[in-house]
Amino acid sequence: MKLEGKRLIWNEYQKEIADDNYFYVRSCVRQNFFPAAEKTFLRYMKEFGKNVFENPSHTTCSGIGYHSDIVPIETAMTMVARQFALMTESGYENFVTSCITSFGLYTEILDTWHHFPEIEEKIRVHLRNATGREFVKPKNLAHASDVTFKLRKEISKAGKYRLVNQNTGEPIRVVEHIGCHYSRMFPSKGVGGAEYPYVLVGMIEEWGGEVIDYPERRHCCGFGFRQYLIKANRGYSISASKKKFESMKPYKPELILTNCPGCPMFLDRWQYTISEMEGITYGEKGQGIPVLTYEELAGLILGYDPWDLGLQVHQVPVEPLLDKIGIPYDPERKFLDKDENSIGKPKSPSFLKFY
Amino acid sequence: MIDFGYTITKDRQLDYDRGDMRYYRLVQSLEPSVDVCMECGSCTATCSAGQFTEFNIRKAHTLIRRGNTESIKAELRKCMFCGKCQLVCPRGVNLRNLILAMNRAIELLG
Amino acid sequence: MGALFEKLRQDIRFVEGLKACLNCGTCTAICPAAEFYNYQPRKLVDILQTRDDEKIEELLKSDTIWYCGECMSCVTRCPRNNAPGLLITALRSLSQEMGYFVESEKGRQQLAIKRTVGHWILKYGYCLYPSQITPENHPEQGPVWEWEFQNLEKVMERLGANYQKAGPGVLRAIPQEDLDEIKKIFDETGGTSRFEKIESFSRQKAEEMGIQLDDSLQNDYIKHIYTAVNKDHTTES
Amino acid sequence: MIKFNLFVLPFSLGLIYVVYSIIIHYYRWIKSLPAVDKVKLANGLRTPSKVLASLKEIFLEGLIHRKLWKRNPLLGYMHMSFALGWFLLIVMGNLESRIYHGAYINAPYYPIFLKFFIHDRLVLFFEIFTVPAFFRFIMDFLLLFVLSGLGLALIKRKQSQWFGLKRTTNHSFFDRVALSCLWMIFPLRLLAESYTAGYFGGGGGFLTQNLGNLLIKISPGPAESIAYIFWWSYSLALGLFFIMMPYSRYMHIPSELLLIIFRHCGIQPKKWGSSFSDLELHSCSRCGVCIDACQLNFAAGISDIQAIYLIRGQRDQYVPENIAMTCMLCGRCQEACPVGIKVDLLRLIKRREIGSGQVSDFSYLTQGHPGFAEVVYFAGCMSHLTPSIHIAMEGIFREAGVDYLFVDRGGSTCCGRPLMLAGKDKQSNELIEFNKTLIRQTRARLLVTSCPICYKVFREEYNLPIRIQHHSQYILELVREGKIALQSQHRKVVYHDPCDLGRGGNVYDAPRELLRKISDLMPVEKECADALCCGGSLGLMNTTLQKKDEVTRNVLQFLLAGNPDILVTACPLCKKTFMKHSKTEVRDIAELVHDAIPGRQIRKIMDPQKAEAAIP
Amino acid sequence: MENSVIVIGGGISGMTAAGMLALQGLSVTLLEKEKETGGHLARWDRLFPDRRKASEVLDFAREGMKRVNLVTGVTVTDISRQGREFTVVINSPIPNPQSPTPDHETVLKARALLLATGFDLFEARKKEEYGYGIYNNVITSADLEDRFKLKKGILTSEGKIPARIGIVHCVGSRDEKVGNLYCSKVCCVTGVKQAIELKEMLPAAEVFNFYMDLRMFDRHFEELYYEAQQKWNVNFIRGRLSECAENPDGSIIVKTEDTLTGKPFKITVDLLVLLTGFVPAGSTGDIAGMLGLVTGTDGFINSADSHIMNNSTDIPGVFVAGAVKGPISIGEAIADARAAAIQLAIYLNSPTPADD
Repeated sequence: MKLEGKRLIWNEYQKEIADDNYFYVRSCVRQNFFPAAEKTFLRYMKEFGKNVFENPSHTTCSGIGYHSDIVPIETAMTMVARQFALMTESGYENFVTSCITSFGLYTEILDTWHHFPEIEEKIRVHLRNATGREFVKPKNLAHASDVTFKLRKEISKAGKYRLVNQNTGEPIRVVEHIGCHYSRMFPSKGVGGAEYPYVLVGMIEEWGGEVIDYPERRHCCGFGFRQYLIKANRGYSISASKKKFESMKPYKPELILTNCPGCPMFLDRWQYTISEMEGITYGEKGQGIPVLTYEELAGLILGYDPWDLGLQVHQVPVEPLLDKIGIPYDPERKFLDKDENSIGKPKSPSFLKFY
Repeated sequence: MIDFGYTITKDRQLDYDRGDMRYYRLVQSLEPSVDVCMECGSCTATCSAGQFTEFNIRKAHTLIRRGNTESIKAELRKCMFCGKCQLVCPRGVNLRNLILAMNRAIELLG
Repeated sequence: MGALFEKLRQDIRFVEGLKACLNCGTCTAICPAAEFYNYQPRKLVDILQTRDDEKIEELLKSDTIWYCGECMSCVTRCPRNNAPGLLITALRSLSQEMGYFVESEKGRQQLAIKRTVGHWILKYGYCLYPSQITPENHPEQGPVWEWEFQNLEKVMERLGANYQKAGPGVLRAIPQEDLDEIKKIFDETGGTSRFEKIESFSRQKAEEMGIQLDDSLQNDYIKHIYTAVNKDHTTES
Repeated sequence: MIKFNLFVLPFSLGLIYVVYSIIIHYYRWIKSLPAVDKVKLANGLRTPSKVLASLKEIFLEGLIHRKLWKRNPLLGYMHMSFALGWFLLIVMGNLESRIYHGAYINAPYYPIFLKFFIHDRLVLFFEIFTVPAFFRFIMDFLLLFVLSGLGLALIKRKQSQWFGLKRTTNHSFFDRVALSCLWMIFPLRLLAESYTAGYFGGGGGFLTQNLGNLLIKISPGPAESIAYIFWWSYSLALGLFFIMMPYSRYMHIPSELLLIIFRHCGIQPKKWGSSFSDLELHSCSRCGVCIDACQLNFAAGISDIQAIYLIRGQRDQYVPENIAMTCMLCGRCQEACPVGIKVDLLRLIKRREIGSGQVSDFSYLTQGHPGFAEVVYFAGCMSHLTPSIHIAMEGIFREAGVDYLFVDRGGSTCCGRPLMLAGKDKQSNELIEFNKTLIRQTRARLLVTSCPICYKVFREEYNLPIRIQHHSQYILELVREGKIALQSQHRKVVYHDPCDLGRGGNVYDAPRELLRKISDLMPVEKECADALCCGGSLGLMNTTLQKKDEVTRNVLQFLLAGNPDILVTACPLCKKTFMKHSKTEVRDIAELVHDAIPGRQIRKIMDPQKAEAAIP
Repeated sequence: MENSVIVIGGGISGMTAAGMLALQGLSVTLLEKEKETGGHLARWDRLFPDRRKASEVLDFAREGMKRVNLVTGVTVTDISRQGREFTVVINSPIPNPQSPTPDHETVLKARALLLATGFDLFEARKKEEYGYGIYNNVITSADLEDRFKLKKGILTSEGKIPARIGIVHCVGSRDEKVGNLYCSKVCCVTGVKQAIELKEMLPAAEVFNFYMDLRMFDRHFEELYYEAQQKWNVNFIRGRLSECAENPDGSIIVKTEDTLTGKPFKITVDLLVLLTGFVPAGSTGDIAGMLGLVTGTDGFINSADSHIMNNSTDIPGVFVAGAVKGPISIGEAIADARAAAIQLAIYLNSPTPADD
């Protein structure tokens, strides 16, 4: 593998990312499964003096509904238009999404409007009729990971920890999973393009980790919308994830870093499910491979408390990783509530090592 | 083991690295002309059995070439041996004997 | 070229998605669905290319169009700038408009999605809602989620969410007037009528199949479509 | 009193061995005959006429070698001199020995080595008409007769073409040993007898006595012991020959006798093989006639798969698959075989062994009712690749106003013969049954097919309750009945006999008669029973297209020698095969007939659909 | 300046045309940007379909150039036209007595121009998913020709003899994703030729051609394809490569569809050869700009008429030959160059050309 070859490609995909004053829209999946991740994002943005505004009236973009085909495209477009309208009304022009599905949908819709202005017009009418709102298209559209990527050096400077095994001094081996809708359809809209996206790689490199490329790196996590939403289809979803795990296993990854909100949930939960179905685990000594979102990883680097980052709601325990990097944590507090009271503990899985 | 209500399915991909090439090698030795097929499909188009059932002789021997004999073992039984395929083949592949060879290979290698 | 093909051409995604296919198969090569289902985007595009209504109707009534996971990997690869992934979305829309979706096992599942995700969008303003992701329906979410689910408020609070409360923040309660706007948007843009179509066609099918279906999530038909795998979707027919 | 000497042992032991092994073989062949055949044999042997007929044939074929005479006098004489000459030597020798030995039973070696034990005085010229002298003369004469054959055999090695043979057999080890012994026997006998006669100054005939005297003169030394050595060698050669016999081609001598008897008793070879076939295997004299008859040999240079090698392999319990599979099953060698062995059947038996291991599945065939008609027309798979044939046939049907049904218009379910040719008879039955029901359902009284391959199998395997005709026969009938009038185009045509129609179905005259009505039929070299195969045969399993092309080109040389305007055949497969290489127009007889229907062209134009097309 | 012609581009087309023109007694100057003439042909070891040595053809062309005034290592910076005379400015010394100081611009005059600026090879890096320049064992067909020429044998980057080699057709051709809709025409037969050569060198190796169509358009090409199958047992898989990945051992995982069986197809190869197609030469665009010549959307020069005036352009006195007009084989290029030479000579000999 020649890294300079990749660098050449990365240089060709320099994405423009706004500096400040972001209008932030949340992700359904992230809010459900990794609530603290978004909180963490806002926290470090604040610490770096960035202005991120959230309008309480914003809603889902209906992307999951759209991609499971119950929501017509006009409806999805108008939902998106409404989000833009909220941005316009709040006086912002830099749009930042927490969700990759949304990011993909926004990008796709803006592209369609660009090629078919009549459709944009039609949607403006729809929005007007339904809500009386008007919108200006965002000047800059970014995913929260783009913004974090932009701040990677600052985070590294301000950081307490590096992605290095404190015992061996070796860099932590990380595989990245980008999320299909980040740049598959529009390579130029993603940092580093579609084939060798740089957005996560940039963070990992900057924070001292070693990125490992593996054959099925580009493969979808298997969400496939309806393929997970319906129980009968989940065999497809888990099979796809398993293909990835099998492919990365020989490279002994110590961490999976993800971009899209859905992927970490699946890569995390499917490790558990596969272990329960087939007794297979992919990490060292019966552990799984910890799966983190970029916000959580940034938080760790910056020295935030793992339990404030919500790492306790990962099914694959992250403790082995924390120990390697040398991040202190209090096992006792892992499952306590806000006021440090016990609210019980999750059951221990049959195979995955549990802490 | 917990029942989740679904199972992990096997990959449909043709994985050449895991293919079983014994059949093809034997077939090749029994009927070397298999190699000059250019996959035009004339044989399948004219096939007598093909008018009654989905029997695709071109695909069948191609699958053997790809090391995936399992999927066509039953298929090959549909051939009537009429020999039309042989007459239309633009590359002179000896198709009747090829089918014979494939059946033979399956007979010998199981 | 027939009526169905014309309908498809009304869909912008179809126009964007189908130029001219040369059957190179690069889409199938990269397609995750092709690996686990008896499904080849190449074949699908080739059928559409025939513009043959008979074949298209067959397609709209088949399981074939429901295998795709809409990851759009095919879009990255196609040397002719076709987008099988987009074509699928157009086909699925039409299949639901025409009521063909109830003819296939996978298609029938749309009702279950409509009654969950569709319902949640309008009710909560979120595509997913934690109180609805029950461990029974989602065993793979594992013991941690089970624990989380049992102590939802507390855990959400611990993780800094603003669960079901006013103002900004994670899982905040979205103001009613905003939810009303969403409803209006659905009425205005055909979202609502799509929902109604899914409902009515499904009811007909349920009757035809003689399986009980009511407005709840807890009925035989929903259970059936949510879990049933009565045919082999993997090996070639 | 019986005389004895040690040297007779080799001969005697050999003789005992060969007689024993022949008895064993005969016993096995007869014992393992199917019950019905055993009965036939028993009855046959009780019927003098059959026995006589057998003996006659044994004499004509076994001793005179009539078939070989017909083929080539030199070849015939050569074989006759050996067979007949040796036979008479034995008979006469026995009679002669009686003169010197009273008893009726005497040791078998006694007549053979008579001259060793008996050497009386020189017979003087005036005693020439005495019995002994007669015998001495006759014995020497017969010996000379045989030796002349031997001489020819030696010449044949070098100049086989003089004997009408292009390629001679490539013999196995045992054959070579046996052959050399055979060749040694008579020269050694000559030398032994001559020396003896010369030494004792008497006892020889015109040949042995004179040669003996000469030898004594020119070769000094102990003549007695030299003679003795030759007697030993003579006995050894005989003994060794006898021992070799069961393992060599010469087993055909005793085998053929029984085979002839079997045949005359009406015993037939069986589809899956029987002791009859085994007997046939042993009856092959490996004369090599089949090699020359085979087109694969003389047209494509494949000379190691012919009947003789198949049979030899079968006899040695080992046949490489390719020998069984490489054959057009055209039946030419069968026609030529002097022993009349059913070679193609032997080959099919082997193919069936190979083919029966494999299964077929035709469950996809579904019966729909074809409808009713007087005549059911089955074009056959191949005809669908030469549509001009069935189009012409339909034209003829319409012209003749026949109530017909084109039963495989949509495409055929194969007749089953191609599967049989591949040795998959079991599998073919399913197809046969399917087509039988189909044909029966039509309630037709007559089945017409355009494909000789189908024609053969319809007749031999279908046992349908209705008449079966190839279209050439059928059309001729229509003409005779005046259902269609024909007008000769007077084009020069040659006719090619399709294997399965000619040798396979014995239909030679119908097409020719038909052709004479509509054209000027020219004769060709090699026709009818001797006709060549087009090279497209479905019997040929594993030969490259290039080789097949060589066969086809070669056939065309014969057929087109007289520059005909049209090459006519009566088989879609032949047509398709020829069209690839023929510069001359190739047509099926049906097409030619169709064209010969007067005014057809005009009516065509009257036909509204076709009217347009006709307008220039 | 009478009857002087300037040929731009010293590839096989330029050389052939220049030679032909000189033979007709014209004073011909050939301008080549590289130090050596020969262009892409110089990189070839053996040519399809008969695998004769490329050097023979090259020598023949060089032979023919004896009377041509050859100027190498120069680039054209400006061209202008006054009536029937062209002024060409080049930016590097001409090796002749009255040569000014180096790097001084030189002005040449001519009555006719022949453009033979040819083509560039598609930049394989652009096909990112194939990993050229990233995966060590992914090379281009041109790289492979270099290795054939060196006669040092074929090894993987790990120095082992490849047991399995893949050859990928249509890299940079027939691909809107890289903006090239056209077919590069000669890659198919090149792939088959190289497959055979690889089998000659490594009989034990398995060779796979991944193709969309096999366009064996010229004489003896189909026969070469036949030979590859029949004699060399080269495998042909109909499916466009989707993506490659690298194994820890440096071997390459190839993903495609075997469209002939309708299944996703995965195979590991030790060496992957990309058949890179034609793109218009960089200089073609510049010169077309200077002259105001029309190029197609594909960037190749449009001749005055694709059938009957395929060597002329809309500008009187400006002629075109060879790959400057699009993908073309060596043999065709030579024929085309000769045709162009004749057209040009006729133009010069006509006292008052219709187009003046």
